[in-house]
Amino acid sequence: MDLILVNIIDGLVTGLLLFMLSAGLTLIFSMMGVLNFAHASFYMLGAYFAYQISIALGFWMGLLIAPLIVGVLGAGVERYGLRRVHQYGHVPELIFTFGLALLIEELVQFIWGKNQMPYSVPEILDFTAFAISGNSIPAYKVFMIFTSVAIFIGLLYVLTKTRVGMIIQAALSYPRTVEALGHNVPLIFMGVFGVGTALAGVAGVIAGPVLGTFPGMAFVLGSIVFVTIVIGGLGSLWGALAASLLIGWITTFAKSYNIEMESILNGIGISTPDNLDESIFRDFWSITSPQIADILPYILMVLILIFRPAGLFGKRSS
Amino acid sequence: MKSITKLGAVSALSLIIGASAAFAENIKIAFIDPLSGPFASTGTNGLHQFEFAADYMVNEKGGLLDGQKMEIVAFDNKISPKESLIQLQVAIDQGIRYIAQGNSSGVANALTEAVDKHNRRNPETRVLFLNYAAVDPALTNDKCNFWHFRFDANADIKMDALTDVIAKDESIKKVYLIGQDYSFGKAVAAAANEMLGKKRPDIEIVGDELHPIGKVKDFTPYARKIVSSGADAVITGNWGADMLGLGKAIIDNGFTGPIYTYYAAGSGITGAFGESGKNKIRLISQGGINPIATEEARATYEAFKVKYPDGNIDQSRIFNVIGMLAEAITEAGTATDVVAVASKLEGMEYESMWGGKVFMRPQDHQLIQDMNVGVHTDENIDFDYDNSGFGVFTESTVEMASMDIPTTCEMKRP
Amino acid sequence: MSTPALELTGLKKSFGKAEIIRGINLSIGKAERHAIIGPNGAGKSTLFNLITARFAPTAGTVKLHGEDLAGLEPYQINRKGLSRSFQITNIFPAMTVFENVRCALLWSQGYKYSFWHLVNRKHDLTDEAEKILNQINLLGRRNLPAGTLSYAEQRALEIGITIAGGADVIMLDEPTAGMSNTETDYITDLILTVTAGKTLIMVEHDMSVVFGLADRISVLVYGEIIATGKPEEVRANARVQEAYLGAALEADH
Amino acid sequence: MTVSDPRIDPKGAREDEQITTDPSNPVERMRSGSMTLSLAPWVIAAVVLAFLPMVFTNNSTLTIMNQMSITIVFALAYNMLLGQGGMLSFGHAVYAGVGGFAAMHIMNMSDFFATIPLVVLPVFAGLFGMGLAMIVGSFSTRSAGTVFAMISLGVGELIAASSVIIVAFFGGEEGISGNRTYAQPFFGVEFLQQLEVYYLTAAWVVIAAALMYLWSRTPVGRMANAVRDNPERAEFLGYSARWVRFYSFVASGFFAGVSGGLFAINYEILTEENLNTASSGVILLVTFLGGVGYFFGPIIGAIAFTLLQTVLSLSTELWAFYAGVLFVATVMFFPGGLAGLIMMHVPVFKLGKSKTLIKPYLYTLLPAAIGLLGLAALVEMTFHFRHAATGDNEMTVFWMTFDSHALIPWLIAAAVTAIGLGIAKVTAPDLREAWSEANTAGGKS
Repeated sequence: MDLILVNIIDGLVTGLLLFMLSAGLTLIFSMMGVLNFAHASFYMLGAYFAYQISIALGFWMGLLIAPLIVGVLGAGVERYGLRRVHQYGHVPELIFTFGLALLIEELVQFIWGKNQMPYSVPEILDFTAFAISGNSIPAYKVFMIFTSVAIFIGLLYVLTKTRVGMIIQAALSYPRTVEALGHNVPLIFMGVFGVGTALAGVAGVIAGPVLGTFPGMAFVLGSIVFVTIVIGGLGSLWGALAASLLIGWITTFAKSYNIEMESILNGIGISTPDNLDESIFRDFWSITSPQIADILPYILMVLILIFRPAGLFGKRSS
Repeated sequence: MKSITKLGAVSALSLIIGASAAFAENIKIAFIDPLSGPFASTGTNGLHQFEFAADYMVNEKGGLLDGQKMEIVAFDNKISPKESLIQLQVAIDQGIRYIAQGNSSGVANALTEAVDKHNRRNPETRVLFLNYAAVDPALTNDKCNFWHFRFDANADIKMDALTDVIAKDESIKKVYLIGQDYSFGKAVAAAANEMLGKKRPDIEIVGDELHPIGKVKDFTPYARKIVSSGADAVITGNWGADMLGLGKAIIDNGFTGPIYTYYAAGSGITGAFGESGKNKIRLISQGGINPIATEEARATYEAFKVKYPDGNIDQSRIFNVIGMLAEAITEAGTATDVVAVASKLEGMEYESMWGGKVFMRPQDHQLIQDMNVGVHTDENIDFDYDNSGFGVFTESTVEMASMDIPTTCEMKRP
Repeated sequence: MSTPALELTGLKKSFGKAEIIRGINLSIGKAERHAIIGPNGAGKSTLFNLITARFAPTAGTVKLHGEDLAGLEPYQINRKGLSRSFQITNIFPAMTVFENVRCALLWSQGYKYSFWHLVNRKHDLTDEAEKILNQINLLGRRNLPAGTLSYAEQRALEIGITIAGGADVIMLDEPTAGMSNTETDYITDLILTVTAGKTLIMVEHDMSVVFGLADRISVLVYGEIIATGKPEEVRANARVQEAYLGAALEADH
Repeated sequence: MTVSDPRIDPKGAREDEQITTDPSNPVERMRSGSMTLSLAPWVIAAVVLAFLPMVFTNNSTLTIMNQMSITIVFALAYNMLLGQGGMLSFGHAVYAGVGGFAAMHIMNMSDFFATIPLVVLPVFAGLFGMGLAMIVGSFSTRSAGTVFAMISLGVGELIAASSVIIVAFFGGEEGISGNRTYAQPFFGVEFLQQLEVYYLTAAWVVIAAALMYLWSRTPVGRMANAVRDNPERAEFLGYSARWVRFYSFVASGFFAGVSGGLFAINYEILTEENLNTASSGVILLVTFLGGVGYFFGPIIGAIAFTLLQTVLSLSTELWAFYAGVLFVATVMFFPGGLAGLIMMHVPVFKLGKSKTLIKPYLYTLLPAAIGLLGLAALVEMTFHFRHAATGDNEMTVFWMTFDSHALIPWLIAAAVTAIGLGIAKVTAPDLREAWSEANTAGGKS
């Protein structure tokens, strides 16, 4: 029972982190109709910049400055890259972001080398906040939860309560009309892209010390962010939140409990074959939930796409 | 159009390949390992150690035979079996007769089969495969062949030594096994189960699980289970980012016991663990670095540090590869007749500067050597890793580990 | 009386709460030229889309040659001999004019999903496509990408694609929309020639086209047909005068 | 708003890059007009392939050419989806991989394998790739666009992940290996030597490419283009867009499987890397680099990329960096890919004005190339300066060896870069002018 509580907290941390990435990605998507494959690369850049800044100015300055740099870079990518490719259509746009992701990974290796960076939790947060039957919850995790919730509330406030937010929401759905009303839509696009990537940057800054700052960190997270927003429904912020938390908890619980395929199959009335060792399905029978925890989101996505192509909260199918 | 492009491309290709095939007097070793991509750091560090060892142990002492120099030719296999096979072919075409590789048993497996086939199909250009780090036991058991020599202890031998050490520690009652879900991870788990069962039947295996390799973002849930299981010790064969992620998560979430590992040192990992891993991370390896085994080794390491201030000698067996190969070539009196060289290599007894005698067992071409279990610490460290002040200090040694471990190898000699 | 080419019974369509088509009963005989007119927003295009299964009806049935079309996909309806054009030009802009027509021929010529015929070797296809190109006067544009044609030419091509499949019921959605007078005359003549002997159902705003072409006219206002009959009858109908002309005036000003 | 819909926006795309191999456009009509002319490229390709081994006798060149051939077949199969069908797949490696694994298992069924000649093995591999494509295609081809792309990503990840779990079929991390020489000898040839394998692969690449080309000329192949451009219109012409996509997908799966079978013959081992998302990504890069708008685009892409991967990586560790730059530059500036670049010149040739371009090209592209090489040298030097061993100051760039810690080489490289790119910048307007001159004078381009 205690472990369940611990798992809920861990899953929440994972889910919220994922949400910081998927929120930006889904904003960018609903605006430009482009799945930005390089989104996780901006997350990685956030971590590396923050590491570099933290050496000189400490963790907190890194948290402040690194996302700004990432956001400016993101805006630059929109202005000088995507906007140019946009005229060729959606597929080249998507492929552009795909190539960009590869290039950023190579650039990071070029600058920082291939080893993991010793980027770590600031000392002020390096203690155990509380423990539940021997399992300690580090203070940094509590900090992560609060930061991501704060960012979500801030984002929601800006989008729904401010004039800028109204214009953005309108521009998402009716770019031509908004343009006709005298707003600079390309500027809004650039801004939203910048903010979206900056959000990814924040995620990188706070995840870097826990999940490691290394050149493969974008790749590990990259496709799962897509899976999240597809499950949630493309373009839906609430969907992104729900899917992020769902994935966070599913993967956490699947890893925490050894559920065996054999017991599931037996449970639904299929009995174990006698000569399992010789059966060609032997590997299938012996699958356990931790083994497949991280591919569960993909299974979920494929099922959702088959039966409800619009995703959990989505309004349109594509 | 297509044909013309292809023609142009291929002429450029043969130019590049041909240009590097011009010299033949050096004894060349093809180093086929990842030099780009996610595993590049391990590969590059290995390459540096090979290059340094060849220069320091052979070339600066006047070379081999009639003054021939030993040259390491680097090939980037991007840790892909397919690329490795292409690069193997390129290396053979350049007249190279010695292939060194270590990262990934999958690649080693592809290479050893390809070398075997090549040597059977092309007796005039036979090559030897010097495996310095791939530890899948099968390579010197079911899949052994005459051309393959392994200079690292295989996973079973390491586990044998590791469990010898654990068996002596009475405070360990519960052990948790966790590893990557692939052949090597499974081999580690199987060996641990079997050997602990034999040596310490009272130890309870409280967890035995595999996680997807290279896919886990956050190891926290695994760490929770380990802590909750009440384990006194953890054994893992993880490497790379999976090692670091798992180790950090276990420590951060309140585990205090020893974590026995295969690969938690060097390549940034020691640096990244730093203070948090002190006295917790244990490592099974060969070669005495702290305390340094011999004065010769100290001089070697210091010379290495001058050349690579950021580098580590974390695979001291590479020096054994160069030393033993040099000796075999000298004894055989030829570098081109690889069968003669191989015959000298098998059964060779060699005095390693990293401590102890090593023996290339002729039955399976597995090098038998002393195994050390060390602890991650910053005390009494002569040579640290990653310039972090932390290194691995040897706590116990198993001499000539698994000298008589059985092998299923049926060696076919030409 | 023989089975009508197209028969609509109690057809209804709602989007959310808004009922756009409110129960339409209409029967169109074989080889009849039938025009549907009505003010903007009366639901003419929606009606077209209901008939061709672009939308699913909320209630009612559509029968083609006496056969219920419920549950069929657009391509299945097409195979039964009903072909349509679109209000907004809907061609394959990247393909050549010739390819556009040839693609439209493939199914009806029996090639289906064949991967054992080479289209270039099939002279029946080439000849038939060129015959249609000749009919729509685009033979000279044969090898240009369709997207580079002028607007009127693209409309002509669209008609060509629509008739190419040999369907006997042709539905044209505002074929002359946005055209100059000369262009309109040209397209009207074209429609007359290519649909000879076939059932034609068209939505049209231009009254001169309607009265020049149609055998019968239906007037659709707010999702209901208020009158159906010969042009002169409809013209004389008081309700039409009132409802249609009134609404049309509103829409125009 | 249509989301990442793979059909090419008719207004946005340039005319020259969206016309697929089209029999009725003037260039190709000329060819298809007479039998001999349309056969010519194939005959030339076959003859060249037959004679290449006499020019390049060493095994490694043969190995690399085999690798090219495998990639060519795979990239062409991929382009049946992306270029001709407008379906963007992120997991196409699984069809090649599963075909290859099946071929490997057949190789290991010694009794059966001994009764078939090795040359037909790729057919079996193709059938398995096709079978998998039929299963997956039955639900993934319902729509194109994002839904298709994401299903392909999901299925790709699933199969790649199961390759280490389902050991019985995929052999885990070590993969499955076999021995091609156990097949029934084919007219006495046992395929012991690389040269024999080369001829087998070369024959297959010509056959597969020809079949795929012919496919694009069949009714279902033509309708694939139609569905890509305008699925709705195609539906109102009697074709189910879904079934057209399904047929393309299945055919693509077959040829991908063939490439997997060729892989199995060449390397005699199949591993997880044949299935993973990285391989799927690479084939996307290869195809796009070559150009999706033309049938021969993927062929050029496969050749260029294999050279980058195998040959450039012998010369520099940074090859992936250069590949990334090349790729992004291609998407940004030449979305038609290398093939588009080549086909841009067709109108000029037809106008007989190609000569007027030689000089401006020389004046702009040559300095630009030199400048870019200078830039590459600077990149290499920076890399060496940062990451090489202390004391190891000597480095070699473009066959010149020098001290990377001395000032002079830096100055020279910087000067070469600045001057080269500077001249190119100055002469670029002339080139632009010459280009439009060469294109417009004859009227329509």
